[in-house]
Amino acid sequence: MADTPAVANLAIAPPATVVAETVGTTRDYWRAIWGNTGGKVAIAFLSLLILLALLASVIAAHSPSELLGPELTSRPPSWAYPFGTDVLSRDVLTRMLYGTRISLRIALLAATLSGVVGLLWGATAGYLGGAIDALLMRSVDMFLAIPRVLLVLTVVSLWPDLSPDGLVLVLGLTGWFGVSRLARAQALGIRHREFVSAAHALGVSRYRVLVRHVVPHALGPVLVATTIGVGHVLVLEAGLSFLGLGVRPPTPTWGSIIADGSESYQVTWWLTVFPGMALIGTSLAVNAIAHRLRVVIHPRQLPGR
Amino acid sequence: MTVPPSARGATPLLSVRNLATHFPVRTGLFGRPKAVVRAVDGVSLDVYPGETLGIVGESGCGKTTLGRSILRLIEPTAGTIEFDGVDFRALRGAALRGMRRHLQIIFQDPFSSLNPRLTVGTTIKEGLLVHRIAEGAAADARVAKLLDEVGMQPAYASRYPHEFSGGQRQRIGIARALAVEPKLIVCDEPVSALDVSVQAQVINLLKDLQKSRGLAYLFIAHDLSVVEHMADRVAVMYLGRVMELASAGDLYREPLMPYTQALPSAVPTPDPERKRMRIVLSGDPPSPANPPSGCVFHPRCHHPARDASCSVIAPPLEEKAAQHWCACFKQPPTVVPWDAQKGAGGTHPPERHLPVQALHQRG
Amino acid sequence: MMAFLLRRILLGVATVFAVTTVTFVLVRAAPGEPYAFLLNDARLTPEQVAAFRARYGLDQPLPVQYARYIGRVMRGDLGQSFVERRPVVTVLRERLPRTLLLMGTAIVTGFALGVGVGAWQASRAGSRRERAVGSLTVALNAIPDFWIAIALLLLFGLKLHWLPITGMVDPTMHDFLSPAGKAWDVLRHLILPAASLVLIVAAVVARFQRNAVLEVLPEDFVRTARAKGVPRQGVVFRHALRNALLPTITLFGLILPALVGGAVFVERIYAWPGIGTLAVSSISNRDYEVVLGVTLIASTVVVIAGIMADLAYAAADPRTRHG
Amino acid sequence: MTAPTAPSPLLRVEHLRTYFHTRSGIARAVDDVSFDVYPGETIGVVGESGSGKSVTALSLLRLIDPPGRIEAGSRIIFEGRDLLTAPEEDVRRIRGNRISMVFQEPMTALNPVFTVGDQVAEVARVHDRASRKAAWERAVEMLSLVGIPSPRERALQYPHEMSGGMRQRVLIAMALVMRPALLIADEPTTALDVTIQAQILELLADLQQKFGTAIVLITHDLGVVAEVASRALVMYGGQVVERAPVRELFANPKHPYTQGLLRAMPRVGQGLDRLVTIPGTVPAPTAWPTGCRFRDRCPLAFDRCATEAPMLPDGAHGARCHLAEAGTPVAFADRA
Repeated sequence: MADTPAVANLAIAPPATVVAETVGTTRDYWRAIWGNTGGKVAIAFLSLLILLALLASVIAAHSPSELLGPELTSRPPSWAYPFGTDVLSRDVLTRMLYGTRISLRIALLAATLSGVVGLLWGATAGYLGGAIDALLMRSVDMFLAIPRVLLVLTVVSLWPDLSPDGLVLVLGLTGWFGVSRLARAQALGIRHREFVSAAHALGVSRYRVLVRHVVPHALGPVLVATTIGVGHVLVLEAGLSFLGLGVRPPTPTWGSIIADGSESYQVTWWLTVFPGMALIGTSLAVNAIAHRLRVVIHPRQLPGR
Repeated sequence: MTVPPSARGATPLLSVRNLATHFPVRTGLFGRPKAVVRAVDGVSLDVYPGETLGIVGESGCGKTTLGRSILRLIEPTAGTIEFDGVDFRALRGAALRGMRRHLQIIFQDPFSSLNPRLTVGTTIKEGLLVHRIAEGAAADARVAKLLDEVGMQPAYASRYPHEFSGGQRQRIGIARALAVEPKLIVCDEPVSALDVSVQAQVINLLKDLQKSRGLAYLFIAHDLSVVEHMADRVAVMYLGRVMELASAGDLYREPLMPYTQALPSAVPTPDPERKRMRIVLSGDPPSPANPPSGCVFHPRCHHPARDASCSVIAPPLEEKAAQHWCACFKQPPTVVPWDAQKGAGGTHPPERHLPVQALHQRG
Repeated sequence: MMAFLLRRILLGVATVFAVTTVTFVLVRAAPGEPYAFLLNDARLTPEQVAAFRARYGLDQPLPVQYARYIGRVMRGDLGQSFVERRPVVTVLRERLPRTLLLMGTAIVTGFALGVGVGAWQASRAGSRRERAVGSLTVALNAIPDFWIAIALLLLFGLKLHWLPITGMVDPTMHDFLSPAGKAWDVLRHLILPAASLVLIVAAVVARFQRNAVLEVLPEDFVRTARAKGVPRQGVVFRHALRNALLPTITLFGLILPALVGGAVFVERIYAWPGIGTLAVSSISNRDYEVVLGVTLIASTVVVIAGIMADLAYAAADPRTRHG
Repeated sequence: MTAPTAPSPLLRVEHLRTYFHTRSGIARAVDDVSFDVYPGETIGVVGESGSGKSVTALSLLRLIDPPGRIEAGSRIIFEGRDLLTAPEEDVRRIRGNRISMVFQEPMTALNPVFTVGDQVAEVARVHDRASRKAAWERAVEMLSLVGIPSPRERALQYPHEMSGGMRQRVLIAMALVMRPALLIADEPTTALDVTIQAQILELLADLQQKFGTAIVLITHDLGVVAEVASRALVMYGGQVVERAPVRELFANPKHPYTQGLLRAMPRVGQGLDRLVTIPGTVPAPTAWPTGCRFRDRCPLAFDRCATEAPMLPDGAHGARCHLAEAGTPVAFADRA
């Protein structure tokens, strides 16, 4: 939110040679994440999650919609059913494994879609300026005024039979407004930097300046915003499913498993706790990575961390 | 220093006439401009091939805007720019981009003038590729040669800007400008961000390159001693206007404009023995959004003949001596008749005022 | 200042107008005819269907429908709720104050708490306790809003029985209480849903405020304050925080849309009879007029809050105050 | 400007070392700096960026933030007590009171959200526990003293409503509220235009006459030192490389670096075609050369310079150079 690029203040700090200035190459980002315990844990957690999701059909003992029988309804966690069973006697661990697949897929694809659309929209607006900028950004202002949850709810209610890919489209196309503002701010910030003037003075075309100088500069902050966006979509999709408006049952997602237990929180606590933990853990891991990525962009903001 | 013969009678490389660049200050309803900042307000000057025209002035005088307006990095509001016989302001699109290789620019800030994400080699090569001067291995060879020419190791081409000091970055910026083989380079305060010892290196480099390549410079700076050292002729700017224009020698020996007279006297010199007679100008330069009427310098002026007419009549830039132009009708000779001055409330007739002769005497 | 305000209000009106258009387009772009589920009722005669379509103008060409729709909205007519069989405006008027009570409480408490915690964190940056609080705010940011609400409900409602967990008032006792008793009753019902939102707001604000203050601390004017002998508390809480509060004002405008989303879940979980519950139930019931009305009213609230934030910023920053 | 006649110095700095402990190594920004300041004198500290002059200034008031640290063994004795061993609270009472500072950037050194009167008055409120009204009156008085026209109205303005020169006057007013014994001015005119710089330098000299304040003037501009200081320290690589009375320094520079600096400056009326340059750049403070820190750039360097670090001798005029005792030959010849 409101990420104003910080200018490194070296007034009291030792000369510039000591404060390492990062270029923002892929290697810098990777080093920022991997060179830190929190980052390593986050990467490991997400890798494990993705692996489990990919291998869901191999690992899982049951099928996600298999009913185990009336005597196995709402069973608390046990050795046979480590995460318990739900009110319809389905194995929660199995459903969670399959749910991971769908939840992560939606989150990653939708956030990427938002990132790309937002980057192009904002960088174009900021670099071209003038009437085009005004037009593009006023429309963003308008969309930002509609609370995203309501916008998504409205769309989902109007298209009741939305496939998971349709959901990706809805979530992705309602998530780029903030990203575009960020990209525009970046583009505006470098539009008057002297190396851009130098490129113009050399006779480089506007399109080439946009592609070679402006977009790469907006890429870092957009990458961070997109990473944070993964967490947002994950939680939003879970929320939709929790309200029964996301992915159609019986396809499991983390949110729909929580929803399955929403009539009896007190009794079937495992239906709330395990998917909740998965959500929180993933969200934390994604945020931790975003946080590490930010260090590359604003090296100064995090003293001693 | 004398004016090079080429500057007299020869055809100018760059000819700027009545150039104005105004910026709207948007505050009104619907973003309509309420006020206008007259950053550059009617500037005319010539730059001859191979010479250095210095532009001096304090911050806010419009010297940087002037440089960028001439290159059309900022689009001027009015006036003409003729470069090498071509009406530069009329060019559009590909024709404009093609012409740009002949006019280059070097910036003040060695940190913001290089894209931190591109290697030194890529930065220098950009112009070569755009203008199809060289490609592939030939381009790399050109980059190596350019780096060598500005006093850096060719191997530095694969490094990033942050690995270099301010002075080295400035050299890289110079190499980028040289790559497209320009005829004129606008040097926008190229040494003011550098330390004294490094500043001298860059000044010498610029002088060497001028000699070896026959470059013309428009050299913008606030530091009088640097400009005097670099320039053949100097234009003094105040509030978007040229107040005085003369050869560097004439200007420092016999400054006519009261503002120009005060400038060198304000510069501290590393000579504790020198007896100083200092003209301390009172007050701040006014805002270019709201310039004083008549002569824009009149509120701070110390000329003994300053009177009410100075706030009414805008002084024309007139030739007071051979090749010495000055905008002050209290400094004779003048084309503004005394009657006209009296009509505008004038009480003191023009008189020659040269207080600075005393300044240059050693005690 | 006046020009700025006027421009901002015009922009706000344009935004609300545009939102109205978007909702119209969404409804028409949706598969099938609007209200198809109503009209497909086998018991209806073709005449009845035609009458219905004529009544709602569905037989008119789209531009006419659009013009009528806009005209209707501008007159303050948001249509009828099929479920409640009342004008949508009446329903919204009844529910909006309840949601505003919930969100208002959450915003005021959340910002106060967040600013305080964030400033404290900045003044103690790097200490063990500060890092613990920092981890807490990070964790809170990662927890889905509906999950926080469920967790509080489980803990303080179902486990400890400290507070009521459904509705806004006690359904049996409320009418017999004294005015003070009534207020207390509402307050007791307000605590848990509001607290769920407060935690979310406070965590976001605290993280933001901490970084904002830390960003100001290396500024030259902070060094000036130290050099003139201002005590440390004065440096952080007077010089740095006063500056770092400015970006927090803009956060107010930014956080509101997210908070509306949070309110939808929280109201639903605690059965708080506000706009959020209405949104969810009308979506399930396909009560489109209500859905559109909710979107419109929520956007209007967001727009108004944005204007207020901008005004507050302009008033708080001396650099924008004159001009 | 008075010569250092008083027998006991106001400020005595001994073996000051300020290091920055960074990930890429220890940056020895200030490394064994010693000097005295006598009451009422103006001492100029000259150096280029990276010489350690600004870090020295901040160290004097203990305004160094981590990862910077003033190392053990350093002593800063002011009016008889060591500021480095005094409790933080005592040092705070000295800041802005007995010793005050003026910074380089008048644009950013004032808090944008408080009026200038408020910020000047704060000094009196902090150190004298003056009432709001009394502090305000003193602020107005100070603003008038530093030559701000119609100070009562100007006191109600915010920094952004003032020009750079006016803001620098406000900072000076703020520094002088308590009539300090010592004023540290860190590049007070660098960000200003020459005509405004002349006004500010004149103002500082006037106020010094009036209050008898000693001034440590930090600058990169040898010209400024020549005009206002009576003694000068030249810094390079975190060390004082030359100390001399100003006339001596310019007439007879002993250190090759000082000689180079003086010749590298273009001067009006000099008429040289090429400037004399000092080759190379300042090395990183994490990696000073062994021995003499200037030796890589010094045309006179010989074997001993690499192995043995030269010392700064006592006395009025001395240079940290092996050749200095015998009188350094001219290191950088004019190539006109």
